[in-house]
Amino acid sequence: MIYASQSLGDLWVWLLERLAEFCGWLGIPEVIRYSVEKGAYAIGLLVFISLTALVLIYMERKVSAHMQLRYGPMWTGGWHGWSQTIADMIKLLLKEDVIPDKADRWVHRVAPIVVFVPSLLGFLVIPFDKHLIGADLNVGILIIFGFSSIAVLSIFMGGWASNNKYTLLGGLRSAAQMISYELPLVLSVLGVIMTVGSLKMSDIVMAQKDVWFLFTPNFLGFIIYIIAGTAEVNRTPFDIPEAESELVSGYNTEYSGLKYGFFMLSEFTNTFIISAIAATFFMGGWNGPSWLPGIVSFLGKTYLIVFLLMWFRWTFPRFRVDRLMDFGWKFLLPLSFFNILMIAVWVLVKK
Amino acid sequence: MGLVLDKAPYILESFPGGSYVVTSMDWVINWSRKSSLWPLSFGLACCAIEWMADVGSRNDFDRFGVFPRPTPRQADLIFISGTLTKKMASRVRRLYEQMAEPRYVISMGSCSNTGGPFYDSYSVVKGVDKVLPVDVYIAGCPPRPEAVLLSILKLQEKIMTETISHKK
Amino acid sequence: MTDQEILAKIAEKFPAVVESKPAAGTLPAYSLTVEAPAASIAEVCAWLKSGGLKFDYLASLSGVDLKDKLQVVYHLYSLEMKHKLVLKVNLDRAVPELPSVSSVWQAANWHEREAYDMFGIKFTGHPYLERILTAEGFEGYPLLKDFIAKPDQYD
Amino acid sequence: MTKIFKYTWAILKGMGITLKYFFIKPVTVQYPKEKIKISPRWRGTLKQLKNEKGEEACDGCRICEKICPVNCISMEVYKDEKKNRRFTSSYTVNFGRCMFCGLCVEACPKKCLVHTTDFEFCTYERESLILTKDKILR
Amino acid sequence: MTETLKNTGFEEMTLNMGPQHPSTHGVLHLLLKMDGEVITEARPDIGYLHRGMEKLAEKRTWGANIALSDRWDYIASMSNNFAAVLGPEKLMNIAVPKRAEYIRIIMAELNRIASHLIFFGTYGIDIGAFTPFFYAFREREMILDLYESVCGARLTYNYFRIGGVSADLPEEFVPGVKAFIKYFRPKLKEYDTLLSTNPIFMDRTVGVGAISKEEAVDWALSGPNIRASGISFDIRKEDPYSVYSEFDFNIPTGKNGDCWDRYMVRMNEMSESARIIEQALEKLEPGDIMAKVAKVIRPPAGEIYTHVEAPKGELGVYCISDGSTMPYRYKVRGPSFVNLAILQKMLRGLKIADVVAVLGSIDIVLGEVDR
Repeated sequence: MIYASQSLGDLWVWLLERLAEFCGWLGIPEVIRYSVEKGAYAIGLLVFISLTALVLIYMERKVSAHMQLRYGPMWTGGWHGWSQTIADMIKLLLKEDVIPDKADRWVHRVAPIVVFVPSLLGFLVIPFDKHLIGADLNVGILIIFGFSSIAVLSIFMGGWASNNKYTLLGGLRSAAQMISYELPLVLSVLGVIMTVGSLKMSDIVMAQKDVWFLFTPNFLGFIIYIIAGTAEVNRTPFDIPEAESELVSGYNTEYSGLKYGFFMLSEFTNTFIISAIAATFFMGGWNGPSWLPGIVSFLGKTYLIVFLLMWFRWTFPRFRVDRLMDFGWKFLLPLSFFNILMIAVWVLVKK
Repeated sequence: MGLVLDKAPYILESFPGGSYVVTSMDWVINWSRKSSLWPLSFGLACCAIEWMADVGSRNDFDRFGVFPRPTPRQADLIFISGTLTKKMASRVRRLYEQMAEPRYVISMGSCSNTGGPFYDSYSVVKGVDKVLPVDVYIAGCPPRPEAVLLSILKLQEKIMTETISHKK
Repeated sequence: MTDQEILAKIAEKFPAVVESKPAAGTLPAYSLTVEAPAASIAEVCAWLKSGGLKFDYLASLSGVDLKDKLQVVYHLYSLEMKHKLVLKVNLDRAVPELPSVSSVWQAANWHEREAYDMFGIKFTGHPYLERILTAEGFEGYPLLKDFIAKPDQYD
Repeated sequence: MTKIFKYTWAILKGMGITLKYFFIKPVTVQYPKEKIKISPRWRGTLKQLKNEKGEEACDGCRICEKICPVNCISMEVYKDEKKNRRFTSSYTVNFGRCMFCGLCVEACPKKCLVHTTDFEFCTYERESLILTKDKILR
Repeated sequence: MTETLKNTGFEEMTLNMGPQHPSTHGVLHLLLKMDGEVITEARPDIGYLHRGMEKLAEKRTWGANIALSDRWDYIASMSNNFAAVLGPEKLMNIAVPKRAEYIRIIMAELNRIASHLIFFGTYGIDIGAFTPFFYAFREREMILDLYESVCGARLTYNYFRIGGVSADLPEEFVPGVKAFIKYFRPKLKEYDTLLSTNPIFMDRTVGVGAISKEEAVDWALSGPNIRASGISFDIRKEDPYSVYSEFDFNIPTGKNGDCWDRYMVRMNEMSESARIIEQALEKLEPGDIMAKVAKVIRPPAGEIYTHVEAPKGELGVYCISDGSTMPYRYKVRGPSFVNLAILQKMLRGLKIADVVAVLGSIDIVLGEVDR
């Protein structure tokens, strides 16, 4: 039986059980049942992702607007212009798709797809709620970081294929930046993994049932993670691959229409993933007050981090390229090593 | 997206009641286009400062979904905000050509309307319409930011009259 | 330093540099104005800057078309000694040429390019004497009094 | 170490300011719905006044036409023998060229040419920027 | 391409920055030769906004030239008006009424604040912080509202007249300015917290694009740019025009002449301007606003070079009159034009990210560069 107070995860498990019963009754093979189950989850995820991207873009515009003492989208129909992003997307969909004359046509075409697919796949291992996870792999977090490293490839592809000096510089910058910030990003999460002793997402969440890792010595790891994560998704103060005032629009300067839309969407889905990991690893994932459904608690935390990232973006100036590298290699990386050391000592002492 | 915009009206209109579908498609397409006019963040002269005032908090372009883009590829709208000189004319033309269809031009202020205070200068283009097809003209030198907002509303009205139908 | 002292100092070093008298019917000049011969302008300026007068700041360099002749006018300050000087050079309208002072004051670089662009005055020894303001392929020198703009496709 | 704290503190203070403004009511004036009060001195489009008899006050002295730095005013004048004064048969202002400098209004000896506070002047064609007498004389 | 690679081992890249670029402040075109991200040679290419102002000035009457002067440095039109009226006034030997002088100074100093606010906002955007722009424009709108109430325009004021000003102040102006200054002072502190002392901002600007004293004089920089290098050169003090000698104000100077110094000089100048305005408001007394001047202005034949301290630097006008209603020659010494010339020297050896930091810190207006 399900009750209203129970979480979405429980509902999902209940549905799966009914499905299994139904299949067993009809004698449908296990493989098909499994595909239906996962397929339904995937479709649900796709809907969720597109909604998330729309909400995030709208949220970014509203947050920035209110920080800047203005209203943001208001006129486009609906309450406070909520349909703004939908209009943007339809327009981008119907806009002429320009491929520059001297561009590498195929790479130019493929790059937006390459940027979008990894960020989609990243969603598979994010635990939205108890049992509500696409694949609870025992290498969960590795999958996300593995996929997110592909994003750099696509940005570089896009930058190089456009055959424009600004995009090339943007691509090169992004390659340098993302590779150097990947290290502190992974190392900061390593502290949590050491504390828990597992790479599995659900284990990490369960370990925070009593106290979030944010309030343990892992706090330092959280800060490093937020900084490196901001850099990983190319947001101010680390938005040098796009650097509007320097490189026009960076790697996506030559992209128009739908392809640019993909770049934009992936930026926001990546932001969501980074925030979701932060929520999972440091803020207890779907753990929360018992009266609150797990997914609400999880999304609340995630959007809090997203807001934090937006807050950064609309407050700070941009780093300079070489300072960014200095900061990454000379400050953040040693700091994350120190963090690991500290966590190791803490874990030992606790035992 | 040639399939939707070019082929679909032909196919649809051959069916009975197809023109209704085309009309409603028109509405959706025009609504999306008018609601998300992304201008090129590009300024020429004095009017560019008033254009910036439009981006600013008091007048806030963003309320109409106007969201400046730095690159012409992603822009739908170009404001010719200021004096267009002969040296700049070919560059502006190129910028316009780099923009993806559909694209719109707003001529802002007297200088770009007709040459304005520099109507007898040896180096000023006497009206941007000699270089680009202009959709809306704004009078003023420079126009108030509110007048620029009004020009956007006017352009939105104009966009709503567009159609993908081949039966004119 | 008073105007007379400056004038005496200049006359001592360069006798060819004389105080310029305003034409009949014109107002008297507001600040000390001297005229120098075109050929020696670079030396005069170099001395004005490094000599005892220390005119280290070139405020402005303007060309003037006086119909019968062209003129280049230098407005100089001394930031240290707080005096100023207007230096004028008359040029032949047919062959407007004079040495560049861009090696004396870097600021002269663009001013001279502008004067070249607007009046066709050639500054010999300028590192990069190209048109600076007008469009590519522009013909004529717009600030000359006899300049007539040719209408083109943009008019 | 103190440097890091100092930097962090400076960053946090900056973030505090943006957060403060996040909760303050925006200063935006929502233009088409609400309009800002424009100063009565605003130099908008031109308007000719009528005199107390209800006929046009302008007597065609052509001063505005002459003083206009951009030659955007043009008029034709005829003399009405009955009323013993001149009238304009046409009065055209090209607002496509007008630089709204206000010199014409200042120069008008009869004070019958004034600026309105009307700034909302957008058109689809360049020709409609030229206003003729029926639009100017109000 | 492969041959160059073989021969030299690296390839020099030419990057065209502008004329359409988000941070060239208009239509400046920069030709950059780069080795990777380091600039080996930079050449500003200007003239994309060349409107032939000096030629047009010879076809306009002296009065109409004031209207034209609004369009030189369109961010600080009041200062341009100031420069445009000083020359003919001196030639015609007009004594401007006291009230008009004070009004002029209030206007010019308010304009300095407005201009520096634009600098602050756009410099933030150049460096990558968008929000300061909106705060700066909020304050600027208030100044523009005050201007609008006086002269009926927001940007191209055409307010000064030869012999005075065109209109007297409306009633609400003086309290409005007082209220604005009271409101503005705390905001300056807020700007400092938000941007000036931000570590990232300082990292981007301190030590970048330094100009030494000698260079600054040699390239004849003026305004905040030369003051940032430590030279206290201000026309308001050096050669006081109007009634500036009556006021008590400091000239903020920098030390190293780097981007941060140039930025800070402007920020400090805003509070100094506010001081001047306060003093001028106190001295403001009822009286005439126009001297007795003939309707048709014909300055006697002669020539004069007048200069004012515009927000960007020394704005000089060299005008020659031949006794007619129009100037014979009207040369404008735009501070931005002179200040921009040093860019080719400063950029060498910097990174592309520094280009915008340096260019923004010089604070140019293309209308004045190209004229």
